[in-house]
Amino acid sequence: MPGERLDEQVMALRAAKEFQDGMIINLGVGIPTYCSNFVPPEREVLFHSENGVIGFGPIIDNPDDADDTLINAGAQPISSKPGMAIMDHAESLCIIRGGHVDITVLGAVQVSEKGDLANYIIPGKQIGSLGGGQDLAFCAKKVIALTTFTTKDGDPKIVKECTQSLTAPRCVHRIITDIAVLDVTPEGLVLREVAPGWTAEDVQALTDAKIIVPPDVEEMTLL
Amino acid sequence: MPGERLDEQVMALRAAKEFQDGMIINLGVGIPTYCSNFVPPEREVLFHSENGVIGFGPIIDNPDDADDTLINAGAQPISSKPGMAIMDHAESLCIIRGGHVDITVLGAVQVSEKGDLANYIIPGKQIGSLGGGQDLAFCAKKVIALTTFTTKDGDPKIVKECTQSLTAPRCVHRIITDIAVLDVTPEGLVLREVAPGWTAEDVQALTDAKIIVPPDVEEMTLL
Amino acid sequence: MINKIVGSFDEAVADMVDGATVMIGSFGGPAECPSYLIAAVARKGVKDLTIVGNTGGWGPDLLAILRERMAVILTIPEDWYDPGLLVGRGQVKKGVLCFPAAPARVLTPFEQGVLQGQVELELMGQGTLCERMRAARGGIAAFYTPVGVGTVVEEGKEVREFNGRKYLLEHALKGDYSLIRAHKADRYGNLVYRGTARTFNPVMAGASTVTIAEVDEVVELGELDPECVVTPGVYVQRVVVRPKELRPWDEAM
Amino acid sequence: MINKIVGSFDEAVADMVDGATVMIGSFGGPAECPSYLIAAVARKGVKDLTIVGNTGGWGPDLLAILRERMAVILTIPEDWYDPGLLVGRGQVKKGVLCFPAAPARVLTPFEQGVLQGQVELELMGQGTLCERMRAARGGIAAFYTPVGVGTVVEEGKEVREFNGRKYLLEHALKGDYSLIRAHKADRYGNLVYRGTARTFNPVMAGASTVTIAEVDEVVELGELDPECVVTPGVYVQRVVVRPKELRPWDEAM
Repeated sequence: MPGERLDEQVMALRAAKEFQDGMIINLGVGIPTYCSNFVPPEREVLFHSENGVIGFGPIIDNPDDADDTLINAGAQPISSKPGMAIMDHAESLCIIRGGHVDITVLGAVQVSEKGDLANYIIPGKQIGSLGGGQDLAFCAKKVIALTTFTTKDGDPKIVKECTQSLTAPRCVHRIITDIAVLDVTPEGLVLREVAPGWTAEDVQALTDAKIIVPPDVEEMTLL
Repeated sequence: MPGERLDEQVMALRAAKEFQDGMIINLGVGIPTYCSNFVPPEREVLFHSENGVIGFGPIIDNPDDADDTLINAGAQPISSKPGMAIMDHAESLCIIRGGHVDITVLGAVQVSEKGDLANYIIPGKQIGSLGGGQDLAFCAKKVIALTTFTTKDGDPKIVKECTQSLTAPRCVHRIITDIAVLDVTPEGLVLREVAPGWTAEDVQALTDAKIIVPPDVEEMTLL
Repeated sequence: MINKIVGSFDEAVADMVDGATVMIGSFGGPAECPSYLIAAVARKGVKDLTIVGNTGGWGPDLLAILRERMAVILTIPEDWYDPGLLVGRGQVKKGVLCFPAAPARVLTPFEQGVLQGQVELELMGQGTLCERMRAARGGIAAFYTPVGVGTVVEEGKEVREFNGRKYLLEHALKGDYSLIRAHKADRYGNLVYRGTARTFNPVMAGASTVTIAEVDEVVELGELDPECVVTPGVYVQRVVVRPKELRPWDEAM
Repeated sequence: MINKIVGSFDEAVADMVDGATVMIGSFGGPAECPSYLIAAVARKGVKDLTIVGNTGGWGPDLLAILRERMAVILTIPEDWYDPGLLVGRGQVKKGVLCFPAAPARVLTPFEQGVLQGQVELELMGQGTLCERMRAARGGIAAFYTPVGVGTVVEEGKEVREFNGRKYLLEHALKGDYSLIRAHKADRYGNLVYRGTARTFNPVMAGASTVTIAEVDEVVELGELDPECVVTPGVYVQRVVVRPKELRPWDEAM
């Protein structure tokens, strides 16, 4: 039997290890939001939010400290930070579309082995919301999908072909999940890391996508 | 024998009478620059300069009062004024290209009876400078060509067809000169005003362009 | 004399007619939303509007629920009237939006309208929407963006390759009215915003025939730092000051 | 830690190679011109440059004359080194410019270069140049502008009609380096400008692979008002501070 699945906070912690010093990072709503709590202390990264702010501080969770004129793209109140800059939405999207965002971490409904991403329609709904996520998926230098490997019902989210409407085709570079880290490569989906107690076979058993297993698969290190 | 030709200051004064309360005005280099000195006192207009300033005050002619961080598109030092706003060059040109400039007053090398404007190459030169003038000629709501009717050598500047390379075809709405005011209409060049002492025949004699003379031609009023 | 200050919200939208295209500068929170202008449009009762903006709004009922649920992390003011007010009252026939669907299983008035076949949706991402509005402000007819190729957004659009990458042709989007929210204005219509309440508001300014700004305060000419003016007054036709005290949406004002 | 401050002008341009496309944020006066960066490029001696900007510059000889003639209306500083310095030294093979010709019968170094067949000119208006650079910064491949149809600017370009008006297709213009001038910077590369010295400078920021800002002053993080930052640091790779005392262009620094 495989090991436990990582919880959302630990998944975010693993994703945050991708952030290198000086990078511009944009976090999607949901689990990706937590990544901002886990930036390695020796690294200085700038968070960008598509509603027009870059270099802001932590999310504020006490309504008495919140100011509704400083929110992130998920409409959560955020704090000011030295070096922060405000801009209008068009300029903010130039930062995204122009390829100036180093990493975006996005949630996913499905990711295909080709790197197709479906995440703009909530399953069961008929109408979706693209927001700024489509621009990020198409144009960030590196797109990380951060998602559980399967749905709560056990259906695979990492799939051979997406059945849901696409946010962007062939855009995902790396998939970080609660059981494994995989890269989308020209050869296909390559397993890079497994969660403690998980094997490549355990991971493959949960998806119809073909997973390439190189000899150097590592155990996910979380500290 | 016709009357005297108006001098440059009086030409500018006549052009400035076009400015209505609340208008956004952009003045080209040369004679048009003088228009800012003759805005009717009961009217409030905002001058725009393509290098990125709107609502500035008079040109400064004492170098001790000048600040090289506040200049107009002709690189002349200008003064600050309450309500002034600074912007970058791209936004400044959005104001022009987007049709937000009510009147531009431009100098001319030649204007044809169709309203073609040639003014970006100095006669005798082989290379011209478009600057922001081409955007203005194409996109201002009203383009006024402000020019002497003939060159110093007596050659017509208001012509049937431009022989010089065009800044913009069919862009000029009104031509204000040292002897007459003319409108470019779908029917052709219509005489509106003549300088004191000048007749329609005197004006027609100085150009090969066909001038339509309606019954209500007025004498230019300058006060 | 130039004076763009208008005495009331009702006066500011008095010339709006049925079928108008109305850009609404709300992103997703109350601070950036032109609530009192939206309320005035609701009172005026114009119909068949096309609304343009990030969201189709929550509407009063969902906002009431949200206000209660979010109280532990965010205080939502009582006078937040969002585009959902107009949608819920049947004034909207179409939305050009980025975020029409609630990020939860609840249905917004706009989603309900689409599902019932009463409202049409034109969906696009924020980058494309912003750029289409800026194009209208800046006299650009159309542009090629890489975003949306191979997705639902591509439908009916020209695809063209530049330097080996595919792009979609997107057209300028001009409105009849832009209803925007700003912090301070002067009588020329120069505007400054506060923090992320800037968002879509300056992008919509100048993208419509008439831009109306709902502001916290009007200041004397010269009080706004010329270096820090975000929207030059040339893009703004009317300015209305928000009431100091909270006012219900259906009260004339 | 993010720190974009570079110790010298020579270091800032040390990786520039022959054939580079260099955007230069000068408009026509000294205050908006990245004089010491231009001087450093002159010292480095790289050749076959394509320069992009408003003017091709006056060059030292004409500037000396201009300084004398203009003295009654404007004081021109001794350390104004403009793109003409590079053109005059034979470092430039092409200019993408709006104002290559002097507004008088005198010939600039750039005009001389063109007439002698040594320098190529791509002429366009300021709106098109700005928009092409902004397109590069913002990931737009190309756009349709009404400006230039039926003129010399149209040559070789696609003409297309939208709503009964003709437009030209213009492409994004990306540089290898943007040399810009700003007033203050912090270590993130956030920039503010002064007055009309803003002009082309923020338009070029982010439009090249490497943007280098020549600034009057570096301030501590947090000293720049976030509402008034014009260029966010994301668009800036290097920042160099201008010397307090005037320095000749050919002195290493």
